[in-house]
Amino acid sequence: MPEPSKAPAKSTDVANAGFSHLATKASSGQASKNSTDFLVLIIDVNPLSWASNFSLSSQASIASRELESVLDAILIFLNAHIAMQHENGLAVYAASLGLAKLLFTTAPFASKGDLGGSSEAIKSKPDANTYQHFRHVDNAVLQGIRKMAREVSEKDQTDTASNQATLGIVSAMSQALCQLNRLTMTDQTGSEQSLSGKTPGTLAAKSSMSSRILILSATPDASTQYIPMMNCIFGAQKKGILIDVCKMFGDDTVFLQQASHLTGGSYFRLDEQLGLLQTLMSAYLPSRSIRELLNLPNQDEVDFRAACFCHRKIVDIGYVCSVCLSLFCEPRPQCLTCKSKYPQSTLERFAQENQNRIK
Amino acid sequence: MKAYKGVLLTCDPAVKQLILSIDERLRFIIMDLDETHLLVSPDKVEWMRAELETELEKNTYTLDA
Amino acid sequence: MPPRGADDDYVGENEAIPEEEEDFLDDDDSGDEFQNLTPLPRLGRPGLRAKASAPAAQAKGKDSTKPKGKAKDAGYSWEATYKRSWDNVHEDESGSLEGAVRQMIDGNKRKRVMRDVAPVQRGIIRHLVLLIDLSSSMLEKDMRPNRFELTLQYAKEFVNEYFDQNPIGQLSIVGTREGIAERIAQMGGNTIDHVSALSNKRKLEPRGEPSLQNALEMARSSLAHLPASNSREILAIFGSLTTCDPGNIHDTIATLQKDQIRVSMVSLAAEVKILKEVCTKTGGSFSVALNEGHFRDCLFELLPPPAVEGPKRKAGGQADGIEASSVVQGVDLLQMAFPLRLPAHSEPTLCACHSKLKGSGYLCPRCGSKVCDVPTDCPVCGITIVMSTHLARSYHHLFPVSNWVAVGWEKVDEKSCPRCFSCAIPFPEKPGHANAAMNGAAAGKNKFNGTATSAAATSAAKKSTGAAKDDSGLAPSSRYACLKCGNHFCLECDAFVHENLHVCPGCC
Amino acid sequence: MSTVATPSQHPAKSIESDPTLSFSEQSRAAGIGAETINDFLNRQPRSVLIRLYEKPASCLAIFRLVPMLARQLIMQMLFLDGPLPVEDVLSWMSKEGKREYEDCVERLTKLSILAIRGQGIKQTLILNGVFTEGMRRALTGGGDHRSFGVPCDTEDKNAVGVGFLDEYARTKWETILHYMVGSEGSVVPREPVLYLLRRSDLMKKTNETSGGRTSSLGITSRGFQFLLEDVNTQLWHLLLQYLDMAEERNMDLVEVLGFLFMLGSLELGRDYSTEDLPETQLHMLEDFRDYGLIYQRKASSRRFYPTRLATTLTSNASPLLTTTTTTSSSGGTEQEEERGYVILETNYRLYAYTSSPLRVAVLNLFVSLKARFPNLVIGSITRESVKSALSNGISAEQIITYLTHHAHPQMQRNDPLLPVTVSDQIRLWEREKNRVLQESGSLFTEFSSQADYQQVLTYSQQLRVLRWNDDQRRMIFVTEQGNEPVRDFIRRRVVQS
Repeated sequence: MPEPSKAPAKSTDVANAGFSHLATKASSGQASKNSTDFLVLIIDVNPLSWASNFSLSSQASIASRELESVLDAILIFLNAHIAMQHENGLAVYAASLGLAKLLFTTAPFASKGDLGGSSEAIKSKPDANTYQHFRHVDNAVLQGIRKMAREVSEKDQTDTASNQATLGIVSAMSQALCQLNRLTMTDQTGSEQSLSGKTPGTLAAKSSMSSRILILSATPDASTQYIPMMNCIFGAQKKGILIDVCKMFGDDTVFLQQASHLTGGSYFRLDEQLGLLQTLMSAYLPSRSIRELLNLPNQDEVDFRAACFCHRKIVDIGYVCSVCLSLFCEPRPQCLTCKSKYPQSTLERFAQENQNRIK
Repeated sequence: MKAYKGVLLTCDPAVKQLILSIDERLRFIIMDLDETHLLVSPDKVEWMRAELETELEKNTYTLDA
Repeated sequence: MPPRGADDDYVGENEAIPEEEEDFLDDDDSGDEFQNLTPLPRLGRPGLRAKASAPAAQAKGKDSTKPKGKAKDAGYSWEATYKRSWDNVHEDESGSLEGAVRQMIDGNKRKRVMRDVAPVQRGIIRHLVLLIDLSSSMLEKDMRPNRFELTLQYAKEFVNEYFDQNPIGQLSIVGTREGIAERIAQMGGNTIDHVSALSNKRKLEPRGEPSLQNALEMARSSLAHLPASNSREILAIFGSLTTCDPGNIHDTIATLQKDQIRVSMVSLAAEVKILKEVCTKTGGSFSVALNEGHFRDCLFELLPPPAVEGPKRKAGGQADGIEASSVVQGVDLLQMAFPLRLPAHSEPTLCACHSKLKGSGYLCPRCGSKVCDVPTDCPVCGITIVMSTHLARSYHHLFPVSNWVAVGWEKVDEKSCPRCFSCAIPFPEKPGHANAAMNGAAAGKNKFNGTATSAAATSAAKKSTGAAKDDSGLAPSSRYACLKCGNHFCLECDAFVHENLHVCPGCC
Repeated sequence: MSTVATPSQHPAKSIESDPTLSFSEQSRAAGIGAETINDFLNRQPRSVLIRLYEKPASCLAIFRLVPMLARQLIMQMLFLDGPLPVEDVLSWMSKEGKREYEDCVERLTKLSILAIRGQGIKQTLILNGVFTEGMRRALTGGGDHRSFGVPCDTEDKNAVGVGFLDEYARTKWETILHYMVGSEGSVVPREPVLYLLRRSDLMKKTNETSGGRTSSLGITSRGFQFLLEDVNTQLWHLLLQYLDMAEERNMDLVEVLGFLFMLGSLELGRDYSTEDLPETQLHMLEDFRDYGLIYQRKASSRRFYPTRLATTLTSNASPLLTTTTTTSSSGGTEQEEERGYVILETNYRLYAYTSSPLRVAVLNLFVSLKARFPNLVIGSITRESVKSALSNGISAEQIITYLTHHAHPQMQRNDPLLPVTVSDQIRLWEREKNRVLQESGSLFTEFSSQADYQQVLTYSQQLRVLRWNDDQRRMIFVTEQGNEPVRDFIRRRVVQS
């Protein structure tokens, strides 16, 4: 028999007896609060923009020292992310000119074989003064980035064409999304869902994994990447993945601003290099579970006006090709993207309207 | 002004009726307080519980039995 | 039509599998032809264009007759011979069914992926009238719970998906009962309005006879004035076998044809001559729903924006007064406005669309009037107001990711990457090397990769039985390669990239 | 939800474990996890804590024990050089955040990690210097604190793999559990383990000697509850007892805790050297071998391997042994089982896909088993079986939690997970058992006036000893503790008047 002192506590318990669905809901809410957080970090290591940013210092050694100090901050941030929760997952990509590479991932399925030299790191003796998880990450990221820098510089010498290559940031994003997709699939209980056809939606809602992508950006937008970038953003939006953006230097990128806005992430532009670590720690460390408790830096105004494809001008009223939806700032006889020719009559009408307005 | 030492039983009205019927066999109730409360003598509580248990058991039916 | 039993759809679904497989192979063939072409058809060269659109039209035509053909092959589901569905499942050497089941699942996945990626021009700016039969025949219970309830449910899902896939499209809903047509929802781009209109069951109570002609006329009236660059469609869900028309329906068909309105229909009862004729003459598709699942499929097939048939369409006599020219019809330059978004905490003002006092909203850049929601046409100056993201959302229809090809073992060598390019999952070892690797560490890490290992097992089994070519489109090596960038991907990523992401991670 | 009050043998602690702070990521609905490592740390004196923070590994482990928001707060301040104005922090919190913030600050101050300086608006937060240093070290690496375990420099001739360690940890741990349920042929653990079991009131001496068994320990009702917990909670329960005992044995608490936290930071499958360990920790090493936390080939061996039980100690992963086996690549069936093995149907029938005798024994506590197959046990939940469980001191909530935790993946698709009929019925059965509540005390009647009655009533209400009263008949029932004071009160009043 229970001792009498229990009586008051008991009463709610008894009252709940008939409402177990309520009880389970409450407990599941509790569980989701402690859900694991998977962070994908995409570092922009485009040598051109790094070099140009530090061109004032004019010496290559200073630029590379800057890069090292930024890397130090990033590594501390990564360690802090792992420290936050034992179960936190992490993947790091580096995006350089024309390519993007996975440097490190904790995803259980991924083959660690040839990831940025981490295999050597694992073999090496651990050191009693460092937490092993941290060491693995740090080694993999550092070596990966060095290796990549070497490759890029070698390639630079062999062919100058690579200078025209665009940044592999979209490639990194799409790879990251693929990996997150795979991760949420293995998270759920396997294959039944595809048999029954319509369950994936409900299952996805239940999955306790919350994932986000953090982009450390240094390079301005490349207009050719607009469409793939937007597709990535919508893919992330559909999967409920946040995209955080930290602009380390350079001008604001409209695409990434839209990315963070549309996925509910935060966009922040760093004013001075020294603040990087503190910014990362305060704005980008909080996992999604505690973000609702915080006021994170937010953009008041996101520019949703589109930039035209012909002059990259921001337009209020634009002209859109009905075939490929390319946007132009002025009427033109032929589409730049799909080469469709437009009816003369339309062009005349627009010309007339413009004249009227000028009058 | 009077004070009684005893055990306060809190139960539902149905069980109270059962307890009252047990009481008829062997007095242990000091005072009938209200619909859901009884004051009983402390030394008989365990015995009463056992009796009540058998009484309740008579009214339960299980498939496996 | 007698009510169908629960086991019917069981048979029906199994029925569908081989049929569709055949179909996608066809699609695949036509896709091959396209691969020689530039990603987008060059409209300036009519010859090429015609060649390109012809197979597309053919494929389309096949599509439209497919359900009918299917119905003929299978007869009615109660006439079909009992399918021994378990015959398809074979045990592997160890007596486990896992491999066989896994392959069926993967096969389905792959099939979903292998959509038509032929880069055809699509009418992105869609205007569609959803026409719902509200006659008493909709109360039949041959579909559970009854035709009416099911239709409303699917229609709601359809509306949601429609706006998701066609963010700058517009939709209106028309119903027909007691010999007249009534408008259920105005032409507009707001999902909530449409769904709430469809949720009001009491107002939609089915009764009396339908009138096809009245309904089509009403639908036509809301489409006819639209500019030529917009695609105009009617999608009808028809349950009745009869129609009660005031005039000659063939006249209506002729006007529909003239206005280039495409009519598609899903019949819930049977194939009716006149219904089919409306569809074929206007270039739409006609299908008869076999069961609940098939009904949904028929409906949802019409979600992606339709291909525009270039040469057939001729401009002229349009409401806009655009003169005919040598340019291919449907191609046009449109003026669009990108509004300024007002944050929720700004000063409340009256909106132009509902005259309500509200803080948030969008300002038309041309006339400065305020509207509640975009995309819409400005109520004051008539310009189309969209967000740049609305346009961007449609881009994947226009620039689809090309299908990836299954990679056979013979193409795998030391140089090919041992893991999936995008998700880094290791691929199974080449059978020759497998034995050596099994003893090593690889055995452990392959455990995580259930898909790949079992797929490898089944493919190995297949090899031993001598089936050289895998007809399901599955790669024996579990690798799928993008022809453009040459990277190898796994099946999961294949499905994800083509269904959700629409970006090849290797190509960008 | 908790049905069992804080363990009565620790009156001092029960005061400490303020419900708002009990922040129990590990403690389940049931009462076993009532005291967590957090509560234990909370009541440590500042000097102990500060010494603990000298080791980065301890900093990291304790960091992971505080609430998420507190962790964020620490991280935010870690690399700031000056104090942080409270105002700034508050402006950065949302409305809900502010409420949690109070709790976090309170907890952090209790742990001496954070201090509040100043008054009013000018309040600032400042991190403890030792902790800051330790935490920064942990994140940046380097130094020579050697708190993350000293690896062996020499190759181990008898090196063991992860699979072996998992297996070893499991058998060791299950031996203890088997012994508790009294399975046939279970091995008796070593005396220190038995002592701990006795001390923690999980087992107690029984007078009758059962069968031919030498031991005379019997499981208690707390022991039954213990069995239903997941491994992580069980482990911590015993370790906390161990910590308590360490105080008595005059072991240095800082070294004991430090060692525990170090274990949590080690890498699985690697050998570490015992050479630099102080006396206390060597002693612990020996004790921990018995629980399967650590593997040593020989007692005299100069190296040790932490098992997964040890390396996941400081993680909050809810089902610990789950991680033990899912991420390992050994034994496919085991893996499957770990994801849940119980299927419960609405007709109260239960299918358990398990071959582990321990699991069967645990299920047997509240299920009447009908049939056993090599990998399957069939039984049903009956009134009788639940009643016997209840009389063993297991609560309905514990049964339901256990079933939820171990539900087969096939069940995951159900919402709610367990059939409502069954879970409600189990609760109803428990309720049935508690149809009569009793409380001894005294009944006061026949008050001379309404004013007298009213005063006594208010007085007893203030003392919170009132259990029942009747205004009409002027009767008051107070609890046993309330008896004396109320009696005195009445007497004083009589004297006064």
